[in-house]
Amino acid sequence: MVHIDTAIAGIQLSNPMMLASGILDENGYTMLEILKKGAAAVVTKSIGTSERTGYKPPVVVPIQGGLLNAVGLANPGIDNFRDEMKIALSGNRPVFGSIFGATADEFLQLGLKMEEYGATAVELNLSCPHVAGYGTEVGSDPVLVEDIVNTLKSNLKIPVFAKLSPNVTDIVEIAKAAQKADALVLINTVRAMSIDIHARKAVLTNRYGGLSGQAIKNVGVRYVYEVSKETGKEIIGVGGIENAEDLIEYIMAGASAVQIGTALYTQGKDVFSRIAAGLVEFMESEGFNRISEMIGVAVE
Amino acid sequence: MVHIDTAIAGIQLSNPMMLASGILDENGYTMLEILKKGAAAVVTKSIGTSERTGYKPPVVVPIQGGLLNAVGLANPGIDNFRDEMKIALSGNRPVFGSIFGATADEFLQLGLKMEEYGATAVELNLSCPHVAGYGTEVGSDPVLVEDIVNTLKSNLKIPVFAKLSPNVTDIVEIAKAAQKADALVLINTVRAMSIDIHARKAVLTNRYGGLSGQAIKNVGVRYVYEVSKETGKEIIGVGGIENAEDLIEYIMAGASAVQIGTALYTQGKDVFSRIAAGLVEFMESEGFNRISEMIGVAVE
Amino acid sequence: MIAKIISEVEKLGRNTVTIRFRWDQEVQPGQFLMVWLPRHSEIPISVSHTGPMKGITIRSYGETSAAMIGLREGDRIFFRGPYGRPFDTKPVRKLIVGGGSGMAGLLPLIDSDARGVVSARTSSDLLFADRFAEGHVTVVTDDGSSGIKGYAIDGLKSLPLDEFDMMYVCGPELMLKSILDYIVDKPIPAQFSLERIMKCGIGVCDSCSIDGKQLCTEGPTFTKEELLGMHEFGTARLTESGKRIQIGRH
Amino acid sequence: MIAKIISEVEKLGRNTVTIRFRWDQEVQPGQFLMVWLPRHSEIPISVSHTGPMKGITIRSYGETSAAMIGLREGDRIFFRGPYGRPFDTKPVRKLIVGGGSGMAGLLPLIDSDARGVVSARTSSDLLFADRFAEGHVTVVTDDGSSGIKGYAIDGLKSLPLDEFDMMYVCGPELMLKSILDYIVDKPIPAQFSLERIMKCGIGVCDSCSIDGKQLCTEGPTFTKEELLGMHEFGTARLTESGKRIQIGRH
Ligand SMILES: Cc1cc2nc3c(=O)[nH]c(=O)nc-3n(C[C@H](O)[C@H](O)[C@H](O)COP(=O)(O)OP(=O)(O)OC[C@H]3O[C@@H](n4cnc5c(N)ncnc54)[C@H](O)[C@@H]3O)c2cc1C
Ligand SMILES: Cc1cc2nc3c(=O)[nH]c(=O)nc-3n(C[C@H](O)[C@H](O)[C@H](O)COP(=O)(O)OP(=O)(O)OC[C@H]3O[C@@H](n4cnc5c(N)ncnc54)[C@H](O)[C@@H]3O)c2cc1C
Ligand SMILES: Cc1cc2nc3c(=O)[nH]c(=O)nc-3n(C[C@H](O)[C@H](O)[C@H](O)COP(=O)(O)O)c2cc1C
Ligand SMILES: Cc1cc2nc3c(=O)[nH]c(=O)nc-3n(C[C@H](O)[C@H](O)[C@H](O)COP(=O)(O)O)c2cc1C
Ligand code: FES
Ligand code: FES
Repeated sequence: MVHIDTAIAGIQLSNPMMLASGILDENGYTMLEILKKGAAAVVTKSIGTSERTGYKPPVVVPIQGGLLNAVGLANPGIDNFRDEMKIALSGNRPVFGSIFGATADEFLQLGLKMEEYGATAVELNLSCPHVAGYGTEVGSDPVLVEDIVNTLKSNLKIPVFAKLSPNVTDIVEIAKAAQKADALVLINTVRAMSIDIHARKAVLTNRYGGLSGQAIKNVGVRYVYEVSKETGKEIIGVGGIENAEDLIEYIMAGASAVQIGTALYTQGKDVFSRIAAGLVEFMESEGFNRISEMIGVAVE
Repeated sequence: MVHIDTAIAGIQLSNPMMLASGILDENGYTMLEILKKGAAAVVTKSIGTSERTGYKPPVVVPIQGGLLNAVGLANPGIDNFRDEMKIALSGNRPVFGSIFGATADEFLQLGLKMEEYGATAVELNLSCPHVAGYGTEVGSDPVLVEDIVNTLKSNLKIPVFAKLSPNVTDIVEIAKAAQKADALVLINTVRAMSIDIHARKAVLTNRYGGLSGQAIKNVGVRYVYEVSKETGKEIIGVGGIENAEDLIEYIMAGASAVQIGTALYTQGKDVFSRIAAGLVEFMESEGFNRISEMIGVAVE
Repeated sequence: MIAKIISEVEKLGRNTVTIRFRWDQEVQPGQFLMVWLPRHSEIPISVSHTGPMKGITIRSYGETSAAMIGLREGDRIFFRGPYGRPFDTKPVRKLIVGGGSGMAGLLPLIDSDARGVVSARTSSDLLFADRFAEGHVTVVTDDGSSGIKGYAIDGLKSLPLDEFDMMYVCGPELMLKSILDYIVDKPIPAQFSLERIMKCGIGVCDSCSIDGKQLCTEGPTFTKEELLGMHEFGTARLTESGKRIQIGRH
Repeated sequence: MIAKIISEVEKLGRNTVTIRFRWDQEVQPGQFLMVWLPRHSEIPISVSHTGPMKGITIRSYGETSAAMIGLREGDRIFFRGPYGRPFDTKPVRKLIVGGGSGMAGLLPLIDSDARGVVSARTSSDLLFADRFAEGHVTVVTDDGSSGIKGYAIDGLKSLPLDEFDMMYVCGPELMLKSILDYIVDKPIPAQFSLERIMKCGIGVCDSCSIDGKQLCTEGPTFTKEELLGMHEFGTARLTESGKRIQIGRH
């Protein structure tokens, strides 16, 4: 008998799939719907301390092999997010509150609110622009990452996930800086851009954006593998998962669970149930009984 | 009347396309064939100081949206490469000698040989593993990059191109370190990996590899745009170019010429003539007369 | 993005234009495009002309739509799509109810038999009332400057609803709500086309959602039955930042 | 990678096996697979059985092929492909000339009318000579342990070449070269299947190239006319590192 439930940071998940942050998770009712469609958990859109409308559209551009986005951290502000959390939590499944900020203090303020709202865990989005460094992200500064993670770990009761950016020279260094986190989430989007050759202009209003979807799957698998091998930490894999094979690749690279974003666009909302069916079929034919037997088997 | 010739570092090119390093450029006769098929120039495979057989196959894996490779710097050694250069140069078109090393001194030795063999320019492959730093590349250390580029520039008469890696936190910093180079080549492959879920094992013998092809096109465009905007340097764009639209996107992002690699696999050798035809058609319908009118028009 | 040369711009009153361009793509009534005006923004606009010579009808509301109505013949129009679930157009005897610019998306449904109720705030905002066969349209304005003084619903009340196979409705959400309330216990089937903030058009950003459904992919058309089960219909929506607000009269 | 369960392993002499597996993919005679043995390497192997129950015939030469011949029924085989330009199989009266393991790729061409010349270093290395109809095969060995003592070309000399529509040749490059030289001014058309180092199998690594053509994509089969124009045929090739060397007798 095949069991596809798994656990991350001690949190039980009925299957290894959760909704990735930023996709269909701004409205509480949408998160509820995604849970009904078979996600074991949802991660909210990244929420900051104050309300932001974000960039003007185009903020999302479909391209070959995925999506480019630069939403500009649009969010209602943490104070306005209480209702959405309440609605999402009525689904009686884990809801992870994603938060972003520029300092450890901002992250702490947000984390405490998420805890108060009932979030099952917080996920730290370390990919917002780093005020100090030009063109880089909070998540590329190991000292800042360590400060943020440690501050949250010493002040929150709920688990803390650190979501790392792939846009760094050495991800292992950053992963080690985040070692107190209960789990690492790998990866956020890859820096990219699209130019419209007829308009002779970048399509995204912000010009630069983040690449997600199939195009980054093998990049994500690589980071999960490397970080798993070098740190042994619990990992949530994310990036370009569209089918059961992709999910299994992440699990075998060392992920205990995964997140799914862009596939909601390419595959529709049934992606969760379709992947679950494919996963069961694979495990049956390959003789795996539990997800835990597959985690990291390819790592050597 | 539309003209598709262009120039890079003062070298005239009959069209903006050259063959990228590492694809069909180990045997002089193959380089000749690629020139016949319409490439304006070829870049050789990266050559080091001594003969290396590289990793055992699998060294190349076809994946969705491109290729993964970890050839392991297989090369005959610079001394055995003289014949291939001679054969390639008999095509009477520019041949750029790509070289790799771990120190400025190794690069210099190789650059001098390439100059002696008649290379039109040398291209510095800065993506080989960095002995000092774990998991990083020569090209992620700005001090080393500056040393290598400056050493070659002061000792060679032929132009020097620096090919940068996208696997860094801040490419502008590296581009500035390479500012004495006559042109920058952007980008090399993106770190990635593929796991075979039935074999439960990484497919590449080296496990980690470099992602090329369509999947990285928008990543390459982004780096070309950013580096062009921030440094104003001459740039050769490379990464995922498969059709005229892709090429134009790179040109509008600031590239003066481009390289094509993986498209030889996805599109075949006629890719050069097909892109040239598409380029002419686009320029005619959009009212561009010369490539120079398109370079960087999207940068703002 | 798809880029097309504008072949014609037709002015329809003070602040509304129809932009025509050749595009050989099948588009169904009810579908929309994400239209990009470089240096401004990208906004959802219904396809008002679905033949090979496509058309979109834009009313100036704010920054981007105002700039768009300034486009001229020979300019380029950039867009992606078509997106969205189209209307079911099989029903034969159609009753078409449009408020304000909502008529743009209903235009392709008008045939010689169709009966219409066209409403707007004021006479000069009325759209496409002239496209119905003579005597087939009821005009309603908030200020009474043309036709009946009142809301769309007031135009509807005098009509024999059981003579139609389908009612198609598009306009401000509160108008849709009042009509849904009115027909809830009447036998007439109905399809409603909704409008909410749309940032992506492809079902990822969640800005257009209603009760977990995305207007851009699962709508913007919904049947009477689908809307009846929705808590957020006519009551709440998210702003551009994602803040939950009550829906007020537009 | 494609993964299939091995349904049968047939031993063919001391150091050669045929591995059978079910694979519902059309494969043409002359095409090959890149066969991966995890923890060893990936090597090109011709498809020797092209029906739904596919087969590959492997002779142990070195590290990887030696390990592969140890595979057992129920084990998995990993590969990608099929790759390469197949033989043109339309010609009716076939003359098939194979040296050593080169016979593996020629096996699918053998029909009841086919005439064959099968050569090998020694008797125990002869492959598939028994698959021709009785009296249709000429056997040649370097050491004379079976059939004619000599090289493939010696088996050919006694045959009436003008009675065949096509000659198909596979074996060491110097054997191919000697046959090409022999038939250059004879009217018989011929197709040759070549072997060189192959690292990628898909036309990117340049390790298999001959005169600018890639064996893996534009070959491995070439016609007599194509080979006649090639400088590197029978004279030079690149090693695994890319170093140019002269071709010696295998
Ligand atoms: C599926 C769909 C089809 C549409 N079809 C048409 C059409 O055919 N013709 C047409 O003229 N308009 C149409 N619209 C409405 C059009 O998209 C908006 O008028 C436009 O986005 C306003 O942008 P702006 O920059 O001009 O105004 P802004 O300056 O952005 O806004 C002006 C005012 O309108 C509000 N607003 C903006 N967008 C929306 C929205 N989507 N829903 C509700 N309120 C909004 C703003 O909050 C503000 O109060 C459609 C909308 C949708 C969702
Ligand atoms: C298109 C093609 C089809 C083939 N089909 C078959 C087949 O059906 N059955 C079969 O048994 N073999 C076939 N071969 C040959 C087979 O690929 C090699 O024997 C194998 O790669 C040797 O690998 P290894 O690790 O066992 O030996 P290694 O230890 O790598 O090498 C053993 C010796 O063979 C040489 N060698 C290795 N590969 C090649 C090569 N491709 N060409 C020339 N010399 C080489 C080495 O330099 C060394 O001297 C084919 C080769 C090609 C190119
Ligand atoms: C439209 C969009 C918005 C996103 N917003 C966020 C966000 O707010 N916070 C965050 O941590 N990641 C965000 N991401 C990144 C995703 O959570 C995920 O890391 C990435 O998309 C890779 O996964 P995928 O390929 O399955 O989409 C966003 C991605 C997309 C496509
Ligand atoms: C099989 C393979 C081998 C490569 N070898 C080299 C190399 O030796 N030196 C180098 O600078 N780049 C090498 N590259 C990178 C390419 O030159 C190029 O930067 C990259 O593939 C992106 O371009 P593409 O998408 O057009 O292939 C190699 C790429 C491939 C696919
Ligand atoms: S507009 Fe983004 S989900 Fe509908
Ligand atoms: S094997 Fe790589 S090009 Fe043929």
